[in-house]
Amino acid sequence: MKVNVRLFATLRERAGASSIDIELPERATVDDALDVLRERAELADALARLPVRVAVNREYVELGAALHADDELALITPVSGGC
Amino acid sequence: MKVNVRLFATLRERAGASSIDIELPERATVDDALDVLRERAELADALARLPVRVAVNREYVELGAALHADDELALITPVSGGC
Amino acid sequence: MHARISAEPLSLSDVAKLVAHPAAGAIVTFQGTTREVDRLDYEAYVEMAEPYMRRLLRECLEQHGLRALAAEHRVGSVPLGEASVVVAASAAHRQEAFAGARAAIDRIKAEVPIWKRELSGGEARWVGGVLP
Amino acid sequence: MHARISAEPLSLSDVAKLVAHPAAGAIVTFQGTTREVDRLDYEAYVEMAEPYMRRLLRECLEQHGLRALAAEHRVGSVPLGEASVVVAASAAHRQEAFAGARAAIDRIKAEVPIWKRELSGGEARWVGGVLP
Repeated sequence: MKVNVRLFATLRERAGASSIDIELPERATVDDALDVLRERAELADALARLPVRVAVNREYVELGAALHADDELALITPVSGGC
Repeated sequence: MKVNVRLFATLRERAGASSIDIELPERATVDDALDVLRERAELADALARLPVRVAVNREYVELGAALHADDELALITPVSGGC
Repeated sequence: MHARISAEPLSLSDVAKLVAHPAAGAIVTFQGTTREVDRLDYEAYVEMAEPYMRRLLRECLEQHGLRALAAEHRVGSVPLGEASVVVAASAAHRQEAFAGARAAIDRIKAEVPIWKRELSGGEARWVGGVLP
Repeated sequence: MHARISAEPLSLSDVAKLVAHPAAGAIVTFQGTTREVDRLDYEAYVEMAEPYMRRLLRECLEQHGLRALAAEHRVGSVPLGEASVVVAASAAHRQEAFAGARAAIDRIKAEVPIWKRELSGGEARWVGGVLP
Protein backbone atom coordinates (compact mmCIF):
# COMPACT_ATOMS: atom_id res chain seq x y z
CA MET A 1 0.00 0.00 0.00
CA LYS A 2 1.07 3.57 -0.58
CA VAL A 3 1.62 6.05 2.26
CA ASN A 4 2.38 9.73 1.75
CA VAL A 5 5.22 11.09 3.91
CA ARG A 6 5.38 14.83 4.70
CA LEU A 7 8.80 16.34 5.36
CA PHE A 8 9.67 19.65 6.98
CA ALA A 9 12.66 21.80 7.86
CA THR A 10 15.94 19.81 7.85
CA LEU A 11 14.34 16.65 6.47
CA ARG A 12 12.61 18.56 3.66
CA GLU A 13 15.91 20.14 2.68
CA ARG A 14 17.76 16.81 2.75
CA ALA A 15 15.12 15.09 0.66
CA GLY A 16 14.80 18.05 -1.70
CA ALA A 17 11.03 17.50 -1.47
CA SER A 18 8.23 18.40 0.92
CA SER A 19 6.59 15.01 0.50
CA ILE A 20 7.42 11.54 -0.80
CA ASP A 21 5.37 8.39 -1.35
CA ILE A 22 6.55 5.07 0.07
CA GLU A 23 5.33 1.50 -0.49
CA LEU A 24 4.58 -0.59 2.59
CA PRO A 25 3.12 -4.05 3.07
CA GLU A 26 -0.51 -4.25 4.24
CA ARG A 27 -0.82 -4.01 8.08
CA ALA A 28 2.44 -2.08 8.38
CA THR A 29 2.95 0.09 11.48
CA VAL A 30 4.56 3.50 11.94
CA ASP A 31 7.70 1.71 13.08
CA ASP A 32 7.81 -0.24 9.81
CA ALA A 33 7.50 3.02 7.88
CA LEU A 34 10.41 4.51 9.82
CA ASP A 35 12.55 1.48 8.95
CA VAL A 36 11.83 2.04 5.27
CA LEU A 37 12.57 5.76 5.54
CA ARG A 38 15.88 5.18 7.38
CA GLU A 39 17.07 3.14 4.41
CA ARG A 40 16.59 6.01 1.97
CA ALA A 41 19.97 7.54 1.16
CA GLU A 42 18.77 11.15 1.32
CA LEU A 43 17.23 10.74 4.82
CA ALA A 44 19.52 8.18 6.49
CA ASP A 45 21.99 10.65 8.02
CA ALA A 46 19.40 13.07 9.34
CA LEU A 47 17.21 10.29 10.77
CA ALA A 48 20.22 8.76 12.52
CA ARG A 49 20.98 12.11 14.11
CA LEU A 50 17.57 13.61 14.90
CA PRO A 51 14.83 12.23 17.12
CA VAL A 52 11.43 12.22 15.40
CA ARG A 53 7.84 12.12 16.50
CA VAL A 54 5.31 10.84 13.98
CA ALA A 55 1.88 12.21 13.11
CA VAL A 56 -0.60 10.21 11.05
CA ASN A 57 -3.43 12.08 9.40
CA ARG A 58 -2.44 15.16 11.42
CA GLU A 59 -2.50 13.58 14.89
CA TYR A 60 0.53 12.51 16.91
CA VAL A 61 0.65 8.70 17.20
CA GLU A 62 2.80 6.08 18.90
CA LEU A 63 5.27 3.88 16.98
CA GLY A 64 3.03 0.83 17.14
CA ALA A 65 0.09 2.54 15.41
CA ALA A 66 -1.27 0.77 12.35
CA LEU A 67 -1.09 2.45 8.94
CA HIS A 68 -3.64 2.33 6.17
CA ALA A 69 -3.45 2.94 2.44
CA ASP A 70 -3.16 6.64 1.55
CA ASP A 71 -2.44 7.72 5.12
CA GLU A 72 -0.56 10.99 5.52
CA LEU A 73 2.45 10.34 7.73
CA ALA A 74 4.52 13.33 8.92
CA LEU A 75 8.02 13.21 10.37
CA ILE A 76 8.16 15.80 13.14
CA THR A 77 11.71 16.63 14.21
CA PRO A 78 12.11 18.73 17.39
CA VAL A 79 9.83 21.76 17.02
CA SER A 80 11.00 25.34 17.56
CA GLY A 81 8.00 27.57 17.06
CA GLY A 82 7.17 30.42 19.41
CA CYS A 83 10.10 32.81 19.46
CA MET B 1 2.55 76.42 61.30
CA LYS B 2 0.24 75.70 58.41
CA VAL B 3 0.09 72.29 56.69
CA ASN B 4 -1.95 71.56 53.58
CA VAL B 5 -3.98 68.33 53.72
CA ARG B 6 -5.01 66.60 50.47
CA LEU B 7 -8.17 64.50 50.53
CA PHE B 8 -9.35 61.89 48.04
CA ALA B 9 -12.28 59.58 47.38
CA THR B 10 -14.48 59.05 50.49
CA LEU B 11 -12.60 61.65 52.57
CA ARG B 12 -12.83 64.26 49.81
CA GLU B 13 -16.57 63.68 49.55
CA ARG B 14 -17.06 63.88 53.34
CA ALA B 15 -15.07 67.09 53.60
CA GLY B 16 -16.67 68.56 50.51
CA ALA B 17 -13.18 69.71 49.54
CA SER B 18 -10.10 68.21 47.90
CA SER B 19 -7.76 69.97 50.28
CA ILE B 20 -7.89 71.79 53.61
CA ASP B 21 -5.32 73.76 55.61
CA ILE B 22 -4.71 72.94 59.27
CA GLU B 23 -2.72 74.76 61.96
CA LEU B 24 -0.18 72.73 63.94
CA PRO B 25 2.39 73.64 66.60
CA GLU B 26 6.03 73.76 65.47
CA ARG B 27 7.74 70.31 65.61
CA ALA B 28 4.42 68.51 65.16
CA THR B 29 4.49 64.98 63.74
CA VAL B 30 2.20 63.15 61.32
CA ASP B 31 0.51 61.57 64.34
CA ASP B 32 -0.24 65.03 65.77
CA ALA B 33 -1.77 66.06 62.44
CA LEU B 34 -3.99 62.96 62.45
CA ASP B 35 -5.21 63.84 65.97
CA VAL B 36 -6.22 67.29 64.74
CA LEU B 37 -7.96 65.85 61.68
CA ARG B 38 -9.88 63.25 63.72
CA GLU B 39 -11.44 66.09 65.69
CA ARG B 40 -12.91 67.74 62.62
CA ALA B 41 -16.64 66.99 62.48
CA GLU B 42 -16.70 66.30 58.72
CA LEU B 43 -13.85 63.73 58.89
CA ALA B 44 -14.34 62.14 62.33
CA ASP B 45 -16.66 59.29 61.24
CA ALA B 46 -14.69 58.32 58.17
CA LEU B 47 -11.33 58.43 60.00
CA ALA B 48 -12.73 56.27 62.80
CA ARG B 49 -13.85 53.69 60.24
CA LEU B 50 -11.08 53.69 57.61
CA PRO B 51 -7.39 52.92 58.05
CA VAL B 52 -5.15 55.58 56.50
CA ARG B 53 -1.57 55.75 55.30
CA VAL B 54 0.00 59.19 55.17
CA ALA B 55 2.16 60.73 52.47
CA VAL B 56 4.13 63.92 53.08
CA ASN B 57 5.32 65.85 50.05
CA ARG B 58 4.27 62.88 47.87
CA GLU B 59 6.19 60.16 49.72
CA TYR B 60 4.72 57.62 52.12
CA VAL B 61 5.97 58.30 55.68
CA GLU B 62 5.62 56.73 59.12
CA LEU B 63 3.45 58.24 61.87
CA GLY B 64 6.42 59.60 63.79
CA ALA B 65 7.73 61.68 60.86
CA ALA B 66 8.24 65.39 61.57
CA LEU B 67 6.21 67.99 59.71
CA HIS B 68 7.36 71.39 58.50
CA ALA B 69 5.52 74.56 57.55
CA ASP B 70 3.73 74.32 54.20
CA ASP B 71 4.18 70.57 53.93
CA GLU B 72 1.68 68.76 51.73
CA LEU B 73 0.15 65.95 53.78
CA ALA B 74 -2.12 63.42 52.00
CA LEU B 75 -4.52 61.00 53.66
CA ILE B 76 -4.38 57.76 51.69
CA THR B 77 -7.29 55.43 52.46
CA PRO B 78 -7.04 51.86 51.07
CA VAL B 79 -6.20 52.15 47.37
CA SER B 80 -8.15 50.35 44.64
CA GLY B 81 -6.48 51.19 41.36
CA GLY B 82 -5.76 48.57 38.73
CA CYS B 83 -9.03 46.99 37.70
CA MET C 1 10.55 54.03 32.43
CA HIS C 2 7.21 55.23 31.12
CA ALA C 3 4.48 55.83 33.73
CA ARG C 4 1.45 57.94 32.98
CA ILE C 5 -1.93 58.83 34.51
CA SER C 6 -4.34 59.86 31.80
CA ALA C 7 -7.99 60.81 31.39
CA GLU C 8 -7.99 59.49 27.82
CA PRO C 9 -8.74 55.92 26.66
CA LEU C 10 -5.61 53.74 26.83
CA SER C 11 -4.04 52.07 23.80
CA LEU C 12 -2.60 48.59 24.30
CA SER C 13 -0.49 48.76 21.15
CA ASP C 14 0.95 52.19 22.03
CA VAL C 15 2.09 50.97 25.45
CA ALA C 16 3.46 47.72 23.99
CA LYS C 17 5.47 49.65 21.39
CA LEU C 18 7.19 51.59 24.17
CA VAL C 19 8.92 48.43 25.42
CA ALA C 20 10.05 47.01 22.06
CA HIS C 21 13.81 46.40 22.03
CA PRO C 22 16.13 44.52 19.60
CA ALA C 23 17.38 42.32 22.47
CA ALA C 24 13.87 41.54 23.78
CA GLY C 25 12.41 38.26 22.54
CA ALA C 26 9.31 38.45 24.72
CA ILE C 27 6.73 41.15 25.45
CA VAL C 28 3.97 40.51 27.99
CA THR C 29 1.11 42.96 28.49
CA PHE C 30 -1.62 43.21 31.08
CA GLN C 31 -4.88 45.16 30.70
CA GLY C 32 -7.35 45.60 33.52
CA THR C 33 -10.85 46.29 32.20
CA THR C 34 -14.17 47.28 33.73
CA ARG C 35 -16.35 44.19 34.07
CA GLU C 36 -19.88 43.48 35.21
CA VAL C 37 -20.68 47.08 36.26
CA ASP C 38 -21.84 49.98 34.09
CA ARG C 39 -18.66 51.90 34.73
CA LEU C 40 -15.88 52.60 37.19
CA ASP C 41 -14.80 56.12 38.15
CA TYR C 42 -11.12 56.41 39.01
CA GLU C 43 -9.56 59.19 41.05
CA ALA C 44 -5.81 59.59 41.53
CA TYR C 45 -3.42 61.64 43.59
CA VAL C 46 -1.78 62.38 40.26
CA GLU C 47 1.19 64.41 41.52
CA MET C 48 2.27 61.43 43.64
CA ALA C 49 0.86 58.52 41.61
CA GLU C 50 2.85 59.21 38.47
CA PRO C 51 6.35 59.48 40.02
CA TYR C 52 5.54 56.63 42.44
CA MET C 53 4.52 54.39 39.55
CA ARG C 54 7.70 55.30 37.65
CA ARG C 55 9.88 54.35 40.64
CA LEU C 56 7.93 51.15 41.20
CA LEU C 57 8.45 50.19 37.53
CA ARG C 58 12.19 50.80 37.80
CA GLU C 59 12.35 48.47 40.82
CA CYS C 60 10.39 45.75 38.98
CA LEU C 61 12.66 46.13 35.94
CA GLU C 62 15.77 45.60 38.05
CA GLN C 63 14.35 42.75 40.13
CA HIS C 64 13.16 40.80 37.09
CA GLY C 65 15.93 41.59 34.61
CA LEU C 66 13.61 43.28 32.14
CA ARG C 67 14.64 45.25 29.07
CA ALA C 68 11.83 47.81 29.47
CA LEU C 69 8.62 48.31 31.42
CA ALA C 70 5.78 50.79 30.88
CA ALA C 71 2.40 51.44 32.49
CA GLU C 72 -0.53 53.79 32.06
CA HIS C 73 -3.51 54.23 34.35
CA ARG C 74 -6.71 55.94 33.31
CA VAL C 75 -8.67 58.30 35.57
CA GLY C 76 -12.26 59.48 35.31
CA SER C 77 -15.05 57.30 33.93
CA VAL C 78 -14.06 53.94 32.46
CA PRO C 79 -17.10 52.26 30.85
CA LEU C 80 -17.73 48.50 30.76
CA GLY C 81 -15.14 46.70 28.59
CA GLU C 82 -12.62 49.56 28.51
CA ALA C 83 -9.17 49.42 30.11
CA SER C 84 -8.34 51.22 33.34
CA VAL C 85 -4.70 50.12 33.35
CA VAL C 86 -2.19 48.80 30.81
CA VAL C 87 1.23 47.36 31.65
CA ALA C 88 3.85 46.15 29.15
CA ALA C 89 7.11 44.35 29.98
CA SER C 90 9.85 43.21 27.63
CA ALA C 91 12.71 40.83 28.35
CA ALA C 92 15.10 38.50 26.58
CA HIS C 93 12.93 35.49 27.52
CA ARG C 94 9.30 34.90 28.42
CA GLN C 95 9.87 33.80 32.03
CA GLU C 96 11.12 37.26 33.05
CA ALA C 97 8.60 39.15 30.93
CA PHE C 98 5.68 37.30 32.58
CA ALA C 99 7.09 37.71 36.09
CA GLY C 100 7.91 41.39 35.56
CA ALA C 101 4.48 42.31 34.18
CA ARG C 102 2.79 40.42 37.01
CA ALA C 103 4.90 42.10 39.69
CA ALA C 104 4.22 45.53 38.20
CA ILE C 105 0.42 45.18 38.18
CA ASP C 106 0.42 43.62 41.67
CA ARG C 107 2.36 46.56 43.04
CA ILE C 108 0.37 49.19 41.11
CA LYS C 109 -2.85 47.83 42.63
CA ALA C 110 -1.45 47.65 46.15
CA GLU C 111 0.60 50.84 46.42
CA VAL C 112 -0.28 53.61 43.97
CA PRO C 113 -2.67 56.28 45.36
CA ILE C 114 -5.63 55.63 43.06
CA TRP C 115 -9.22 54.92 44.10
CA LYS C 116 -12.25 53.65 42.26
CA ARG C 117 -15.97 54.09 42.66
CA GLU C 118 -18.31 51.50 41.19
CA LEU C 119 -21.46 52.62 39.38
CA SER C 120 -24.08 49.97 38.92
CA GLY C 121 -27.82 50.43 38.41
CA GLY C 122 -27.71 54.06 39.57
CA GLU C 123 -25.86 53.23 42.83
CA ALA C 124 -22.32 54.50 43.47
CA ARG C 125 -19.89 53.15 46.08
CA TRP C 126 -16.17 53.45 46.73
CA VAL C 127 -14.50 50.07 46.37
CA GLY C 128 -12.61 48.77 49.42
CA GLY C 129 -8.94 48.27 48.67
CA VAL C 130 -5.50 47.72 50.16
CA LEU C 131 -3.71 50.01 52.61
CA PRO C 132 -0.33 50.82 51.02
CA MET D 1 -11.11 29.49 20.13
CA HIS D 2 -9.12 31.47 17.56
CA ALA D 3 -5.93 29.80 16.25
CA ARG D 4 -4.29 30.92 13.04
CA ILE D 5 -1.07 30.38 11.09
CA SER D 6 -0.39 33.36 8.87
CA ALA D 7 2.29 34.65 6.51
CA GLU D 8 1.31 38.25 7.28
CA PRO D 9 2.64 40.47 10.11
CA LEU D 10 0.70 39.88 13.34
CA SER D 11 -1.30 42.57 15.11
CA LEU D 12 -1.23 42.56 18.91
CA SER D 13 -4.35 44.71 19.21
CA ASP D 14 -6.34 42.55 16.77
CA VAL D 15 -5.58 39.39 18.72
CA ALA D 16 -6.28 41.13 22.06
CA LYS D 17 -9.67 42.33 20.78
CA LEU D 18 -10.67 38.74 20.02
CA VAL D 19 -10.64 37.87 23.74
CA ALA D 20 -12.50 40.94 25.07
CA HIS D 21 -15.56 39.92 27.10
CA PRO D 22 -17.90 41.88 29.44
CA ALA D 23 -17.14 39.44 32.28
CA ALA D 24 -13.36 39.58 31.76
CA GLY D 25 -11.53 42.03 34.03
CA ALA D 26 -8.06 40.97 32.90
CA ILE D 27 -6.42 40.45 29.52
CA VAL D 28 -2.83 39.17 29.30
CA THR D 29 -0.97 39.01 26.01
CA PHE D 30 2.33 37.46 25.02
CA GLN D 31 4.36 38.36 21.93
CA GLY D 32 7.46 36.46 20.87
CA THR D 33 9.73 38.60 18.71
CA THR D 34 12.87 38.01 16.68
CA ARG D 35 15.86 39.21 18.68
CA GLU D 36 19.59 39.47 18.08
CA VAL D 37 19.54 37.86 14.60
CA ASP D 38 18.74 39.46 11.23
CA ARG D 39 15.65 37.35 10.81
CA LEU D 40 14.00 34.03 11.58
CA ASP D 41 12.31 31.90 8.90
CA TYR D 42 9.39 29.85 10.21
CA GLU D 43 7.97 26.78 8.52
CA ALA D 44 4.80 25.04 9.70
CA TYR D 45 2.90 21.86 9.00
CA VAL D 46 -0.07 24.18 8.58
CA GLU D 47 -2.79 21.54 8.07
CA MET D 48 -1.91 20.04 11.46
CA ALA D 49 -0.58 23.09 13.32
CA GLU D 50 -3.76 25.13 13.10
CA PRO D 51 -6.24 22.54 14.43
CA TYR D 52 -3.68 21.32 16.98
CA MET D 53 -3.21 24.86 18.28
CA ARG D 54 -6.99 25.34 18.46
CA ARG D 55 -7.38 22.17 20.56
CA LEU D 56 -4.45 23.12 22.78
CA LEU D 57 -6.04 26.54 23.42
CA ARG D 58 -9.35 24.94 24.36
CA GLU D 59 -7.54 22.75 26.91
CA CYS D 60 -5.72 25.75 28.40
CA LEU D 61 -9.00 27.69 28.58
CA GLU D 62 -10.66 24.90 30.55
CA GLN D 63 -7.70 24.21 32.83
CA HIS D 64 -7.25 27.86 33.77
CA GLY D 65 -10.88 29.03 33.86
CA LEU D 66 -10.38 31.59 31.10
CA ARG D 67 -13.12 33.56 29.34
CA ALA D 68 -11.36 33.42 25.95
CA LEU D 69 -7.98 32.54 24.46
CA ALA D 70 -6.55 33.30 21.02
CA ALA D 71 -3.22 32.75 19.29
CA GLU D 72 -1.62 33.47 15.94
CA HIS D 73 1.72 32.23 14.63
CA ARG D 74 3.51 33.76 11.69
CA VAL D 75 5.33 31.71 9.03
CA GLY D 76 7.94 32.80 6.49
CA SER D 77 10.49 35.50 7.23
CA VAL D 78 10.14 37.40 10.51
CA PRO D 79 12.66 40.29 10.64
CA LEU D 80 14.37 41.56 13.81
CA GLY D 81 11.86 43.16 16.19
CA GLU D 82 8.74 41.69 14.58
CA ALA D 83 6.46 39.15 16.27
CA SER D 84 6.43 35.47 15.33
CA VAL D 85 3.66 34.59 17.77
CA VAL D 86 0.92 36.44 19.66
CA VAL D 87 -1.23 34.95 22.44
CA ALA D 88 -4.09 36.71 24.26
CA ALA D 89 -5.98 35.36 27.29
CA SER D 90 -8.91 36.93 29.12
CA ALA D 91 -10.32 35.95 32.51
CA ALA D 92 -12.34 37.41 35.35
CA HIS D 93 -9.13 38.03 37.35
CA ARG D 94 -5.46 38.52 36.57
CA GLN D 95 -4.19 35.34 38.23
CA GLU D 96 -5.97 33.11 35.71
CA ALA D 97 -5.23 35.37 32.73
CA PHE D 98 -1.47 35.28 33.46
CA ALA D 99 -1.43 31.52 34.07
CA GLY D 100 -3.52 30.78 30.98
CA ALA D 101 -1.41 32.91 28.63
CA ARG D 102 1.77 31.36 30.01
CA ALA D 103 0.46 27.80 29.64
CA ALA D 104 -0.64 28.49 26.06
CA ILE D 105 2.74 29.82 24.88
CA ASP D 106 4.62 27.05 26.72
CA ARG D 107 2.54 24.38 24.97
CA ILE D 108 2.66 26.11 21.57
CA LYS D 109 6.46 26.12 21.72
CA ALA D 110 6.71 22.51 22.85
CA GLU D 111 4.02 20.79 20.79
CA VAL D 112 2.92 22.58 17.61
CA PRO D 113 4.67 21.40 14.41
CA ILE D 114 6.53 24.61 13.56
CA TRP D 115 10.25 25.01 12.90
CA LYS D 116 12.54 27.97 12.66
CA ARG D 117 15.75 28.71 10.82
CA GLU D 118 18.01 31.46 12.10
CA LEU D 119 19.65 33.84 9.62
CA SER D 120 22.58 35.78 10.95
CA GLY D 121 25.46 37.33 9.00
CA GLY D 122 24.65 35.30 5.87
CA GLU D 123 24.62 31.96 7.76
CA ALA D 124 21.42 29.90 8.08
CA ARG D 125 20.78 27.10 10.57
CA TRP D 126 17.74 25.21 11.84
CA VAL D 127 17.25 25.87 15.53
CA GLY D 128 17.24 22.83 17.81
CA GLY D 129 13.95 22.46 19.63
CA VAL D 130 11.77 20.14 21.66
CA LEU D 131 10.46 16.75 20.57
CA PRO D 132 6.65 16.89 20.99
